[in-house]
Amino acid sequence: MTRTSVTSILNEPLIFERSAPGKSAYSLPRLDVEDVPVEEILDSKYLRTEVRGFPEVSEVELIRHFTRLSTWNYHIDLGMYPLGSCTMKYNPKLNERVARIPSIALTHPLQEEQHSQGSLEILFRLQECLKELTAMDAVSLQPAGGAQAELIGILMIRAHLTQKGSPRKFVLIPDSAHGTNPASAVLAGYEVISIPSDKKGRIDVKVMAEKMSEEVACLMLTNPNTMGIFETHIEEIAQIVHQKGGLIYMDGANFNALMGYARPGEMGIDVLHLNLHKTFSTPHGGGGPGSGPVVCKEHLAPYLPVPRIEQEGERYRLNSDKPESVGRVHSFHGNFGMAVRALCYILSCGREGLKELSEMAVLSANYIRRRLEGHYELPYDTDILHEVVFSDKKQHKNGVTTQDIAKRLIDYGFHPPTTYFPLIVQGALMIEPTESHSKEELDAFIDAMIAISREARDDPEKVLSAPATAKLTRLDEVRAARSAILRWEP
Amino acid sequence: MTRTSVTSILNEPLIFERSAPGKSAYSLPRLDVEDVPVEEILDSKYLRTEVRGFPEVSEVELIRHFTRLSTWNYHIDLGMYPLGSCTMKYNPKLNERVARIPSIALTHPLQEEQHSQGSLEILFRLQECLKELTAMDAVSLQPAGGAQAELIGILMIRAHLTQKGSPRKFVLIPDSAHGTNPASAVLAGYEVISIPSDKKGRIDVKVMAEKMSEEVACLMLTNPNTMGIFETHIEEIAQIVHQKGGLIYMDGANFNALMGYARPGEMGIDVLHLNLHKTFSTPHGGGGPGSGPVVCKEHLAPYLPVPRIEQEGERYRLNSDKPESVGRVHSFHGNFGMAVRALCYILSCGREGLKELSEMAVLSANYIRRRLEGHYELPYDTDILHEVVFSDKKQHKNGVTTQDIAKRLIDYGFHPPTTYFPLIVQGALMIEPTESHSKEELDAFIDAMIAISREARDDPEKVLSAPATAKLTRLDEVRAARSAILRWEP
Amino acid sequence: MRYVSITPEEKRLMLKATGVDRVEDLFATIPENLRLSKTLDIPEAASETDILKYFHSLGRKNASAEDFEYFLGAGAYNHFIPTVIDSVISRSEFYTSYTPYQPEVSQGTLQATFEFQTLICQLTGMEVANASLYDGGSALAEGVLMAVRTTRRQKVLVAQSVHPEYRRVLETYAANLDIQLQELPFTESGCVDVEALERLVSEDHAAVVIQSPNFFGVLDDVEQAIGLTQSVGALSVVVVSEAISLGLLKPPGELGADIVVGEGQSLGIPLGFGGPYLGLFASKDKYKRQMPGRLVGQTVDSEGRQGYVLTLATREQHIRRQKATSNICTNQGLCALVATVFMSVLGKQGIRELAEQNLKKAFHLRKLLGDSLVFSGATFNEMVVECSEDPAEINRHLVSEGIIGGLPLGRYFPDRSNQMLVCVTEQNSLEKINRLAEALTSVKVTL
Amino acid sequence: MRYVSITPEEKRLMLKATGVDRVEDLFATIPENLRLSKTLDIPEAASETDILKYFHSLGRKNASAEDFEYFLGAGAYNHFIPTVIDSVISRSEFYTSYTPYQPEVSQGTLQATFEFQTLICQLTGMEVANASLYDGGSALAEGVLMAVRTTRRQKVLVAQSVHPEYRRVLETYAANLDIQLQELPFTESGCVDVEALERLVSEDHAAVVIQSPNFFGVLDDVEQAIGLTQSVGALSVVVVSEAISLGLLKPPGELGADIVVGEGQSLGIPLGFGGPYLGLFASKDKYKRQMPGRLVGQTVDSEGRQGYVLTLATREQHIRRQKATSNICTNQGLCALVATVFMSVLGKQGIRELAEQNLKKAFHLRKLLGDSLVFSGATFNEMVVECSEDPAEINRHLVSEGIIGGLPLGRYFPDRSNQMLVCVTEQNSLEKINRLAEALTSVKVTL
Ligand SMILES: Cc1ncc(COP(=O)(O)O)c(C=O)c1O
Ligand SMILES: Cc1ncc(COP(=O)(O)O)c(C=O)c1O
Repeated sequence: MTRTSVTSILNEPLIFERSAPGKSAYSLPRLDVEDVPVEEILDSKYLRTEVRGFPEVSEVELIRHFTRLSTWNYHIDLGMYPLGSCTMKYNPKLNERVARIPSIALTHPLQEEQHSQGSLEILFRLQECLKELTAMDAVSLQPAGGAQAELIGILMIRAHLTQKGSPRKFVLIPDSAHGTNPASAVLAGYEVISIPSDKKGRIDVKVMAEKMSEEVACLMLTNPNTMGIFETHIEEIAQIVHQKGGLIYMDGANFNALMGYARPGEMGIDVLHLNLHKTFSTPHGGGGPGSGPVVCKEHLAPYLPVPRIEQEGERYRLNSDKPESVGRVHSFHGNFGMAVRALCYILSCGREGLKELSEMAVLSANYIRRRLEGHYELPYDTDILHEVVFSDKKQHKNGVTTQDIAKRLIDYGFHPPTTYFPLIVQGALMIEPTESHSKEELDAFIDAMIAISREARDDPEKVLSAPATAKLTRLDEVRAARSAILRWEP
Repeated sequence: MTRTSVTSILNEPLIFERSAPGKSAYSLPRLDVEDVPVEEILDSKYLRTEVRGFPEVSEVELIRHFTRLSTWNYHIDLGMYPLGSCTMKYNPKLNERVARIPSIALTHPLQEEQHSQGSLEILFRLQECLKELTAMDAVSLQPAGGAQAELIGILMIRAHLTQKGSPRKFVLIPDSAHGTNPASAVLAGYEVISIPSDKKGRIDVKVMAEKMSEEVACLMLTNPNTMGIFETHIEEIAQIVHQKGGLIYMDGANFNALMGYARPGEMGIDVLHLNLHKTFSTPHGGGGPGSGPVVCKEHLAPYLPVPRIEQEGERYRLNSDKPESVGRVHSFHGNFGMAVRALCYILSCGREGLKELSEMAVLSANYIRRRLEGHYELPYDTDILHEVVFSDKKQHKNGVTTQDIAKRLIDYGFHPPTTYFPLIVQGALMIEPTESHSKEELDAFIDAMIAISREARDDPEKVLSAPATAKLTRLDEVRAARSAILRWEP
Repeated sequence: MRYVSITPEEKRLMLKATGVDRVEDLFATIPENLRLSKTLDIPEAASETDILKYFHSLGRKNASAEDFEYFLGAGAYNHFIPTVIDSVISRSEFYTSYTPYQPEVSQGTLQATFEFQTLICQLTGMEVANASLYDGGSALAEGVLMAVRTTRRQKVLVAQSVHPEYRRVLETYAANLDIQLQELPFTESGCVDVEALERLVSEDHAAVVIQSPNFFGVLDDVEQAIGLTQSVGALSVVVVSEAISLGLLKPPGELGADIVVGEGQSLGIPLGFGGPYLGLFASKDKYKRQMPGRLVGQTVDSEGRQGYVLTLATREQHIRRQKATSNICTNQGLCALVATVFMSVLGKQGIRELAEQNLKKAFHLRKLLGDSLVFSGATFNEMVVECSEDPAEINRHLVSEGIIGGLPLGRYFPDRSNQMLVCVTEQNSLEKINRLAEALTSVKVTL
Repeated sequence: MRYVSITPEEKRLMLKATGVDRVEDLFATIPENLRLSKTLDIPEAASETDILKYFHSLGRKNASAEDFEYFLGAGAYNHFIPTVIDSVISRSEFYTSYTPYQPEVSQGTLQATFEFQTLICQLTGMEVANASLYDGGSALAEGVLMAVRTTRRQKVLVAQSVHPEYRRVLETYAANLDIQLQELPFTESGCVDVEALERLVSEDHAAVVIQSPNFFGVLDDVEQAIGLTQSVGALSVVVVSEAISLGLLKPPGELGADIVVGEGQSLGIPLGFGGPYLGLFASKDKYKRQMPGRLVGQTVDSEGRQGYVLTLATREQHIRRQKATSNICTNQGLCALVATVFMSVLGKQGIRELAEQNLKKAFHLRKLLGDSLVFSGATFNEMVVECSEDPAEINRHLVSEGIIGGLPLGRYFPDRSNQMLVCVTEQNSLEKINRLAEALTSVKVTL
C-alpha cells in the first residue's frame, strides 16, 4: 500500500471495500414502544432479509473515506474555475449558514400556511427581487434547474398560443445555443429549427426572419449569447417574431453580465429563466442542486406552475386555483434551499453590489480577452460581455488541441475552461472568470495560458501528456462507455 | 507563478502579501447612534492613525488563503497520527456540533448563576464522571492544560504540607517524565530530584526510596509511564512516599490506557490531572486549546482552585468561599468549550464504550509492537499498555536515525510518531495508535515501518533524503533559531 | 463589496489594459435605449449581522421540526440526520465544485457518485441507477417517458394511490407528447385493484405505474401488478417515496420491476420546505442506454490506474441535443452525496434497525387507532385515519401541544375530507404518539 | 461502538498475532488487586439523538447572547463574529492536527501562526509576539515572571485597576517564587495614581503592571506610567483585556511598553462561558529569548524554499525541562487561528470601524448617564455607573426586557456595592442602550 502525496491519500478504495461485518457508524435511540417482532407485524412475503452489499464502516473510517475523496476535487475555494457558461463564482459562507437555520431548514412543505409564513416570505421576496432585476411581471421558483425552467417556459408559450388558436409546430433556436434548449423544446412537443449565427457571432437576423412564420411558436435565444456577445438586434428580432404572433424565450444563464445594466423585460422578452446556481451564487454541489426560476410577462402569468405565492396584506398564501396553469414540475415548492441562499446573496450585495458584480465580471472577461488574444485564436472579434471564447486554431498546427490545453491548465493549478462549446467554434475554449477573482489570480491564469501556448509551440509533448500532477492521467472514456461498469460488484 | 499540485496550491504567500488597499472582507451594521467624530470624544493623544500593516483582502481571497494553507497540514481525518503520549484519537463531529449550540456557546462567564444553570450542570456532571473514572473525591476544571494542572496540583500539595508544618523542598521525578513535570515543580517553588528508571523501564524503587525524605514534598509519576509501561510497584511506591509524609502526584496524560480497568484513587494517588484533549477526544487544534482537570482526594480538596461548582438540590452554584484554596489559575472557568465536548464524548461512549476504547487502544499498541519488534530495536521487553517505544539502534548502523525514519513515514502517507522522547531511550520512536484505527490502517502503518527498515538497509539514501512528497523538504532549524525571524516585515 | 477582489487601482489598470476609460464603456455593446438608467428598486447592501437577524426573525414565523413533533409525511419525512453528513458536505471540495466534466480533478465527486449509484441499486434491488434527478415527481415523469421510448407505446396506467403531486408532475411532462394517462383504482384494502388492472392493461400500454408503500401508506400488491404488466409487454414502473421502507421491505427489483423511480429525501436530507430533494432513478441493465440523466462509469487512466468518468454521454442533451433521452443538465448532486453518506453511516444493520423502528412505532399507533383505520392493507410508517372531527380542527388543537398533525386527505381526495394521512418515524415519542391517537379517536389512551 | 474501527473478527486476529487469548490478558501487567472489578457508575451509551436533545435542554437553562442583549463585559465581550471564521476553523486540516512539531506536514498551521504573531505585533505595536498563552490571567502572570527573570528583581507593582481575576491568577503563580506584589492605587479619574507610582517604584522593582482600558473602562495614563517605570530600570507590563480598543487607541508599543499581555477573546472568539479564550503575549525584541510559550520562525528547506518552523525551543520545557522559561505546552492554537482570521477579515479599515462603533455607542450611553458616571477619565466601551438602586435589582428588571445588565462592582470592590460596570459594543442597539440608561438612572430617555 503506497501513498504518494502527504496531504492527499491517493488509494482510498470504494466504501464497499472498506466494509467489514460488525463495524458501524450509526446510533439510534432505544425503541420506546412495545418491541413487537417484525414478523408479527408484517407477512414475510413483504420482507427482505437484508440490504445485500450495504457497507459497514466505523465513523472514523467514514470520515476518512469522504475526506480523502474530497481532496481529489478541484474547487472554487482553492482557485479560479473559469468554466464558460457555468458562472463559477464564489459561494458565500453566509448563504450556507442562513440556509441551515433550523427554523428555516426543518419546515415541512405540506404544513399549514400559517405555520410557514417565514418560508413563504423568503420565496415571495426573492420573486419580487427577480422581477425588479428583469423588469418582468411574474415568477415561479418551482423549476429545479434551468432545463426544467425551459420546459415550463415553452409549455407556457404553448398554452398561450393554444388558447389563441394553435400551439404551432416549431421552435427557432440559434446554433450557438446550449443543448438543453432544443432538448426542452422537443420535450414540450415542438420541432426545432436551427438558426445559424452571422460572422459576428450573433443570430443571423435575415435567416431568422425567413424561418419565422405562423408555424413557429417561439424563438429561444440566449442573451448575452454563449459567445458572451450581446444580441444587439434583440428589439428587431422581437419585433419580427411578435409580428408573426410568436413569442420570445430567453435563456438567462448569462444574466451575470447584465445586472443593473439591462433588463430582459425591456427588450421584448416574453419569458426567461434565471439560474440561481450561477448568477445568484448558490453552490454547484458537484452537479447540483440548482434552481431555475421562470420569469414572465403578464400575458403568460396565468400559465405559470401552481401553487403561486401571493401576498394578502401581512400574510402570504399559496394559490393553486389557476385553471390555465401548465401544472406542476416539482412535487413541492422547488429547491427552496437555493432560494434562501439567493435571497441572502441579493440582500448582502444590495442594488449597488449587484451592479458592481456584473461590472467586474465583464471587466475580468475583457481583460483576459485582451491579454490572451495574441496567443489564442479569437474566432469573432465582436465585443463581449462576461465571457470570451477562443479556439485552438493556432495550437492545432503543432497537434495541440483544446483538450490538451485544458488538461495542461490542471498542472498549473487551474480548473480548465469549458471546452468544445459553443459548437459553432471549432475547438472552443470558453472562459468565464466571473467577478470573484483578484487581479493576481486572473494574471496567474493568463500567464499559465500564455505559458501553455509557448509550450504548444516549443514542447508540445508536455501539453499532450498533461496532466502530470493530477491524481490520474487522462482517462479512457471510450472504454468506460463500452464496458459501461456503472456499479460496484463484490 | 507555477503551482505543482492540483489539489493543493503550494505557493500561497502570507496574508500581508495578498493585501491591497481598498479590498475588504467585512461588513458592519450602520451606526444607529449619533455619529460624533472620534476626535470630539477622545483627545488625539489617545488615538493611533491606523493599525499599520494590517491586511486588506476580499472574502474570496481570505477563504482561498486559509483553504490553501489548510491543505498543507496532515490531520486525523486524513489518516493515522501515531504521536506517542499525545493520544491523537478521532475527534467526533458530534462534539463539535454540541459545543456550537448557541445557548451553550454564547453565555457570559460572569452572568448570574440562575442564568447559567445549563452551563454549570455541564461542568458539574463532567466532574462527577471524572471522579467515578478515577476513584477520586474532587475536581477542578479550571486548568487550561495538563501543564497548568500540574502546577495547581503541586501547589495544592504545597498548601497541604505547609499547613502540616513545612512545604518541604524537593519533588521526585522519574527521568522518563515529560518536560512539563519538572518545569511545573520549579514553578511551584520546588527543586527537582530526578529518579532513574530500572532496566524494566519503570521507576527504580530502591533509588526512589533512598531519595525519599522528610524534605521531599511529593513524587510526580506518570502511570502508565511514558514507555507505556504500568508502574506495577505503585502501591509500594505510594507507601514509601506516604510514610515519609510525602504525597503522590500522577500525570494522567496516559489515562486512555486505564478506563474501566484501573483507577488512580485505588493506587494511593493523592492528586492527578487528566487531559481532555487526549483521553476525552477534544481536538488538538494545531496546538490547543486543551483542558487539564485536576482531580484529588478529600484531604486535598480544600486547596482546589475557586470557584468550585456545587449542587444544591436542583440548582448549581459557584462557591468561592474556600479560604484554603490555592487560588485561581484561569480568569474564568477554564476552557469550558472543551468540557462540553468531553461530556458529550463520555455520554456518547457510555460505561462499556469507555472501557472498550482502552481495550482497543491497548490491543492496537501491542499488535504494532509484536509486528514491528523484529524490525526495530525494543529497548525494554517489558509488557506495555497503550503505547510502544522503539529506538533507531538497528538502523543507526547504516547511518539512518529516528529523525530520518520519521520523515520517511511522511512519504508513506502517515504522520510520524513522537521522536527522541522519552529521553531515557536513545533515538526513541514513540508510537501511540489509540483505539481509532481499523486493522487495515494499522497494517498499512506497520507495512510502511517495515518497508522503511528495509530501505534503511538496502537504500539508506531514500530514507535520508525524505520527505520527497511533502510541501517542503527538511527545514533548516538552526538557521531559524539563529536568524529568529518571528514576524513578517514589509 | 466583500465578494469582489479587485481594488480601484487594479480596476484602473485592467481598464487601461482593456483599452477603455470607464467600466460603463464595456457595456456599450448594449444599445443605448436598452441600457438601464434608473437604479434598481432593491435594498442597499445589508450587513452580515442584519442578514442573520432578518432570517432568524423569518424562522420565528415558521413552525419547524426544531420545536414540533411531526406526524406529517406524505412524501416528505422527518428522519434523523447524522451529524457527520454536514461535516462531509460542508467541505468546499464537495459543495463548491462543478459537474465532474474534467475527471482528472473530480475523482472525489465521481467516486462518491459511483458509490451512490451502487447503493441505490442495492437498496432498490435494481441493476443500474443514475446520478440523480430533481425529485420524486420528475423522476416518475422521466420513468414513464423512458418506458414510452423503449416500448414505442403511448398508453400508461397510473395507480390512483401514487403520490398525487407526482401524478401532477407526470401530467405536465406528458401533456404534449400524446401519451394517454389512465387511472388505476384501488380497493378498500388500499391496494391497486388487480381485477381492474387485468381488465385495463393491454398490448398498447407502455407502462403501469404503482407505488409501494403507496400514498396511503399501504404496502401494495407489487408482485402481482408487475406480473400482469409484463404479461402484455408493458414495463412496470414502481414508485418509492419513503426510501427508508426499503431497509425492511422486499425491493421492487427482487419483485421484477423494470424501472424504479422515487424520492430520496428520507436518506439524510432535511425537510427544507420541499427541496432540494433527490430524484431516484434505477432500472434493469438492458435499459441503461435509454436512461435519463448522468451516469458515472469505471475506467482506467493512461497508466492503467482505476478511475471514474461521466459516461454514456451520447444519451445527453449537451451531445445529442434534441435527440437526448432527457433535457436534464444540473441534477441534485450534493443531495446524492448526502444520501451516500447517510446510507454509509447506517450501513446494513442501521438501515434495518431504522426501518424497524419506523414500523414498530407506527404499529403502536395503528393498534391504538383500531377501527378508525380506513384501509385494511398492511402499512409501513404511514396510515389513513377516519377522524372523529374535522382533521384541520384536530391539527389546530395539536399545535398547541407541540404537535404538527397529519395531512387532511380532503386536499387531494375531496370525498375523504374527514380522513387524515398520518406518519410515524423514529423521531416520534411514545408519549406524543399516544396523544395523537387520543386526538384522532377522542379515546383516552391508558398505558 | 462507532468510535472504534476494529471488528470482532479483526480483534481475534490481532489478539492471536499479539499472542494472548483475551483482551483482558493485555492488562495483566496491572496488579490483580488494582484491577477494577465493578462496572463504572456512568450511564450507558446515549444515541446521537438523545445527546442532542439533552444538550439543547441544557441550553434552555441558560440565558445567552442568542436571545439577550448583553451589557456585560469585564473581560469577556460580546462582539460580532464573522461567519467565515467557523468555515475556516471547521476544516479538519486545522482543528484535528497537533502542535506542528513536524514542519514538513504542518506548514498550514505554521504559516497561519506566523501571521498571527505578526498581526499581534501590529495590533499592540510590539516587536515580537508568541503563538499564544492560555488566557489574559496567565498571560499577565507569565509577563511578570519574565520581568522578574530578566531584571533579577523580586518586587512588582500592580495597579488595582488591573482586572481583579487576572490579579488573582498572578498571585497564584507568584505565590512561591518569593515575588512581592504591591498594589498601586487609582485616583477619582480612574487612572493609576501617578504620584503614588513615583513614590513607590524603586530600583528593587522588576515591573510595574497597568491595564488600559483598565478594569473600569478608563483609558489609563500609560505613557507617564511607562516613563516612571523605566526610569528605575523596571519593565513596564501593559495589560489589554479588550483587544478591539487597539483598533483606535495608541498601542502600548508606541508608548514604549516592554511587555504587553492580554486577552484576545474579542477577536472572534465566542463568549463560551469563559473559555477557551486566548492569552496574548508580546514584548520588545531584545527579550525574545526570555519569552514563554511557542514561537514560529521563518527559515528555508534543503532546497532553499521558504518555510516555517517552531523555533527558539531551548526556552521550552520539552528541551530545557526545569530550566524552561515556562511550563506551558499545549496552548490555545485554534483560538489564535480564529483571531488570525478575524483580524484578516476586518483588516485595516474594519478594525478601525469596529472600534469606532464601540466608542460611539458607548459614548451615547455615557452622555445619557451624565453625573451617574463614577470616574471622570476617558473611556472606550466600558464605564462605571453609580446606580439609583441595588445593581442586582436593576439587572433583574432588565432580564425581563431581554437585557443582561452590567457587572455589579460589589463583587470585586465591596465598597462599591452600588456601582455597576457596563459595556457597550457594536452588538447593542440604540433602543436597548436607551433602556439601560433609563434603568440605571431611573430617568426617562426621550429621543
Ligand atoms: C446557456 C445555458 N443554458 C441552460 C443551461 C442549463 O441549466 P441547468 O444546468 O440549470 O439545467 C446551462 C447550464 O449549464 C447553460 O449554460
Ligand atoms: C506525559 C505528558 N505529561 C504532560 C503533558 C502536558 O500536557 P499539556 O500539553 O496539556 O499541557 C503532556 C502533553 O504533551 C504529556 O504527554
